Amino acid sequence: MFDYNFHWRPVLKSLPDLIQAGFVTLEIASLAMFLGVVIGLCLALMRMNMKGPLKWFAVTWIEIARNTPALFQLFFFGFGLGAFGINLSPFTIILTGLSFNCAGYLAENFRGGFQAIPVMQINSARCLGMNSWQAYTRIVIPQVLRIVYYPITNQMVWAVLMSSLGMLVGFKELSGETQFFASKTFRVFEYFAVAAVIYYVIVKIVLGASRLLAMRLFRY
Amino acid sequence: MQEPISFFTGFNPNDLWFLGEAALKTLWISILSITIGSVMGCVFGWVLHESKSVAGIILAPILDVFRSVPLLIQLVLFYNFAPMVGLDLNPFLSGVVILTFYTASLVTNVARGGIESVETSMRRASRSLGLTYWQDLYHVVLPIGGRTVFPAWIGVVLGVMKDSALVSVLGYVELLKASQILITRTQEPLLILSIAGAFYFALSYPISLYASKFEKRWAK
Amino acid sequence: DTLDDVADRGTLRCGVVLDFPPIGYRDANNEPAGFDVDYCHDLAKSLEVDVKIMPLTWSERLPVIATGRADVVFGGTSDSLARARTVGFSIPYAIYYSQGVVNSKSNITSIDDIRGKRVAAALGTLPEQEWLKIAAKWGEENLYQSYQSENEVFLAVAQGKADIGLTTNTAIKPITQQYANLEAGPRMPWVADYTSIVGKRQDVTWLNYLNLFVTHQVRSGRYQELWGKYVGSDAPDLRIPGVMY
Amino acid sequence: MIQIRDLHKHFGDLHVLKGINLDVSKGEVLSIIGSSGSGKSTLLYCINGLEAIQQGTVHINGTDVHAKSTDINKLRQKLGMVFQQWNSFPHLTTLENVALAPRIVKGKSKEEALELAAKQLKHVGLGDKLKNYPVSLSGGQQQRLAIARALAMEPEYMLFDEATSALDPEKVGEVLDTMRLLAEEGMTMICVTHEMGFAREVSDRVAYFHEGIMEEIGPPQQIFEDAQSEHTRKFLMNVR
Amino acid sequence: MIQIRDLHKHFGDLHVLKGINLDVSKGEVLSIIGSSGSGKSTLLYCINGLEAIQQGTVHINGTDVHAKSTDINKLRQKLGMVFQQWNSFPHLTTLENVALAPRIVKGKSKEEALELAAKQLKHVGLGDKLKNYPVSLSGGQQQRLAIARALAMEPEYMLFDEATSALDPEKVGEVLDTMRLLAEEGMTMICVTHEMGFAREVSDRVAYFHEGIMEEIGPPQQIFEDAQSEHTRKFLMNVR
Ligand SMILES: Nc1ncnc2c1ncn2[C@@H]1O[C@H](COP(=O)(O)OP(=O)(O)OP(=O)(O)O)[C@@H](O)[C@H]1O
Ligand SMILES: Nc1ncnc2c1ncn2[C@@H]1O[C@H](COP(=O)(O)OP(=O)(O)OP(=O)(O)O)[C@@H](O)[C@H]1O
Ligand SMILES: [Mg+2]
Ligand SMILES: [Mg+2]
Repeated sequence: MFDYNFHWRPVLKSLPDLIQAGFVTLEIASLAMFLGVVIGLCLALMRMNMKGPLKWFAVTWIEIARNTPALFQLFFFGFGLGAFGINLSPFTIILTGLSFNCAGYLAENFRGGFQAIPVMQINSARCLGMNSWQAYTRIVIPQVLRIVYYPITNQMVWAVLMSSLGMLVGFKELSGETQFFASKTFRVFEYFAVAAVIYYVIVKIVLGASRLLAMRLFRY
Repeated sequence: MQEPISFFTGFNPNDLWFLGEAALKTLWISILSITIGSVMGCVFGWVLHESKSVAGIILAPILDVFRSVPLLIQLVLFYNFAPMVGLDLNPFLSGVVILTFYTASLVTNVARGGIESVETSMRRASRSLGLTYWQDLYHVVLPIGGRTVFPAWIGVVLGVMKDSALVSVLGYVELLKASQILITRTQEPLLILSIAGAFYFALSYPISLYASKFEKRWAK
Repeated sequence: DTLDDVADRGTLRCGVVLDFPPIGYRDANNEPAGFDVDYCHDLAKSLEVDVKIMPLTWSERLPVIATGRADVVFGGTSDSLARARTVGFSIPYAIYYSQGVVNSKSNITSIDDIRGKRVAAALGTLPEQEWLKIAAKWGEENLYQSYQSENEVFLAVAQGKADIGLTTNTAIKPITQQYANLEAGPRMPWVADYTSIVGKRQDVTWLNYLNLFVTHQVRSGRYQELWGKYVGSDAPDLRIPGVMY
Repeated sequence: MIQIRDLHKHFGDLHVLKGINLDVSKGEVLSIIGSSGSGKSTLLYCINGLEAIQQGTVHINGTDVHAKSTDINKLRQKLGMVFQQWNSFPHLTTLENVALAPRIVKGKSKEEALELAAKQLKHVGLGDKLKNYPVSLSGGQQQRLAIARALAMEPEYMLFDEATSALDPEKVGEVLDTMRLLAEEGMTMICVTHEMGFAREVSDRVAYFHEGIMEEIGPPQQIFEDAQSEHTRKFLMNVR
Repeated sequence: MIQIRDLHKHFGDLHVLKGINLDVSKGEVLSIIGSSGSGKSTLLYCINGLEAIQQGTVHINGTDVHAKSTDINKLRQKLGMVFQQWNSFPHLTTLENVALAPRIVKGKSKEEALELAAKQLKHVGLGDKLKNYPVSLSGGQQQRLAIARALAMEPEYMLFDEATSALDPEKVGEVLDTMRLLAEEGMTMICVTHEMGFAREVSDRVAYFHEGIMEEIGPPQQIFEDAQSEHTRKFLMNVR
């Protein structure tokens, strides 16, 4: 049955490099998430409160991000934009692609969060004499963040997993690095198995950290 | 000595047919893995709900791995692993196997959520009418819980359909791979990516629209 | 062994790389075509079996043999000793030189002009490995980009993502015809690329058969015929003077 | 006849029922009152086997509810139950809601079941809502639907677990009226309730539960005007 | 003093308030009763400017609430309001709930605001819950928290919109007691309520609303024992 000899030695030798690449993965995912949260919040507010072109801009962004494959979006930012003479480095391609995608998904989460806050909460705040800015920043947004916290965590996990597409646009995060080593030594299975373990660990760390953070942030 | 033949030819209507065929392949691989995966996921979800201790200890972590390792890595790993144990799987079958398990791992959570969304008092009510356990599950839990999590399930379906684009790394000529091939040959990235994107959008958007309508209708 | 397996199965599973015009590419009907593809057909004909063409990426060529998914791979595979630890090679069946294809704006005419420029190659190819040695010497590894396929390399150079793409002399002509802004660049300083047919390492009888096949292709004039058809000049001599292979 | 002997129920460490002895005879209407958490609902669940018990026995017409050999699904057909939360099946019309169990549990034909269902719905005053889905019913109507659904199994006993306490004050009356109707028709009923008026007027006996013990049981006027236990008097004072 | 003159309110085609005239003087307790949908809540929203009006005027201490030039946020500080539900801010402790508005609206220092908040919480009987989050409070406690929060702005008027109707029957009493306390302390109050006992005992006047019209207003005994309007009598009969 096992007509295949495993060679683990080269993999172990390049383990430090792979772990290093794991940090690159974490870094790109965090960066994309940060941009995604900021843009997603704006898109959600635009979709809910604006009319005309701004609203349609937000709707278009959100729907394209949610209804086409992430890999497609990456290709678009890679070779698609290249046709316009806009050339992004692999790092920028993966960052814009991931942020674009995350922003679309997060925008919908935010929208759901805003809609889940009873109108009475705003009314209560207004009745105390707060103006609408105060009511939004002090009462609504903190509660929305609480509601979307777990969706954001999930999205962060997604961002980590999706960053593996970097390998297909020539960016050397964990998958790209793994593929590079694998192509040198042809030990594809061994290398990708180790990469899988590292991804698993990263995901668990992300989830653990978010749980710890939640415990500090939300005491209610 | 002959003239070298021309290797690059422009976009022709034939290529639309080529893309269309590839879109059908995307659809086919998605339908196959979503169907099998959903059935498996429902069974797993039920197992996890019913026996929180025994099966959960084995099943839950295994399913968790499918959710914590990038699909891309899973595909490459499995594609390279299968022949080692004597399975001669082509890219299509490898893709189906991994996408199926991936779907199942996602649907498991959905299904468990569905079962748990049916309040105990509802289940007690049906049992108190004399319905057996299985009658209760089939006539009460399935329709009521199923409806609650239907939008979540649609989310999984759309996700898997989009993620099926990753099977292209195994060389399966689905929609995205086909467009890559055409880009290579015709050097018209923008046109071809737009067509592929439109295909995906046309597949995904109406379904997601329907799901959110459905959700609104039952939100009452 | 593989020879019996293939005869038994009645199909030859033949891996080729289709990102490598004119050696392997897709024609206007999006069907596989090229020098390597014809070689697959020839090999199958010699075995009197059907052929199944398996399109591969550069980096898949060896795993596909190591894990037994394909019987044989044509695909411009250089017979490096490192690779020979994983898979088996026949005698060389074609010889290529590495050459750059440059963006006309990049002003690269010699190897030294490449300093400080962005270099692209396909992942897992010989040019990539050789270039990375030079880049390491120059301390310019960060300027190197790797792509999933040669075609993406050309596209990248044409779109200006990279200044020079490393490829094979055979590809230069069709590429420069296709892209107005691409030109032939300098020859790469490493030795010629002797490419062999890849088979399972342990399977000596199969490798013997492949050696015989290569010899017969040359003897019958088929080698020259196909080379002339796809590349368009005299086929290079496969023998290295003074060495018995 | 329902016979409960020395019934004990634990939830983990929590001792919820501490030795209940109670007989309910045919045709009797028993109301159970007591403050929240005193174990009233749990008692009902133990009677129809929705909760397992740790000690004691419950017999219905001589059959031991908690015996292994008992076909509990069959036994439950004798016991209709209505809960506090409205549990109408939202995916079925009122008619289908009521017809479901007769069809799949009792194996009646579709026509028979629908006819029976229509009859029971008319009985509880929902004759004009046969095709409605539960969402379009008010809370009171949903509870009456739940009663009709239970009645369609032709039970010998009806158990009510605070059937009116999740309703708007305006809707309580219609449900109590339906329960009153059943009582007048001679149905044997155990009603856990917070409606003291109902308990007083309709019941044959009233039982007061306190922390898992049945502290007092007797005819309404005895409980309401001449309660023996300190707890009962205090409880009744607070309620009204 | 609150003066309402010929107030009309439309929601699209729906004419919800049809010419209300009402004066509430300092120290008065006014209860508003009436069936669901009669416009009681809407009136309160029009009084503190949460809803725009289509015709008429509302003056608070002589200031026109709906005039463009009015600083509504400032005016609202005079008007405390307690809703039926969703009053407490779940992400803040009770203390922070109460201290927030004095700090950011009135610009008090943190210490001052916290001190004031603690005082008001003690006032409503939540002195021992200062560090709790609202989830851990019962419904009744949450409503008292809402009252304390409104009081911390030192309002001249308090508006209650069915402050007890989402509560368990057992919890209603504690909130009504707090409202009673306020009334005794001389707070001017407008209470939309379904609690007839409260309306009767505590109010100086009771107003009955019917389909957007204030059909009757007068001292409690007049409304409850000698109502002029047919609607009022019918309504009171149904409620109890
Ligand atoms: N499934 C359960 N697991 C653990 N504890 C439970 C469970 N069901 C009920 N309890 C506990 O058992 C005790 C009695 O509950 P029960 O529901 O019988 O009270 P009750 O008298 O019906 O109260 P209420 O009037 O609030 O309905 C309570 O302390 C409750 O917390
Ligand atoms: N924001 C709104 N948009 C449209 N219609 C509204 C809105 N708010 C209230 N209404 C309508 O105005 C009418 C009066 O509503 P209001 O809430 O004032 O009644 P209410 O007397 O307070 O009733 P309840 O006792 O149920 O609270 C109702 O018919 C209601 O449907
Ligand atoms: Mg109960
Ligand atoms: Mg109201």
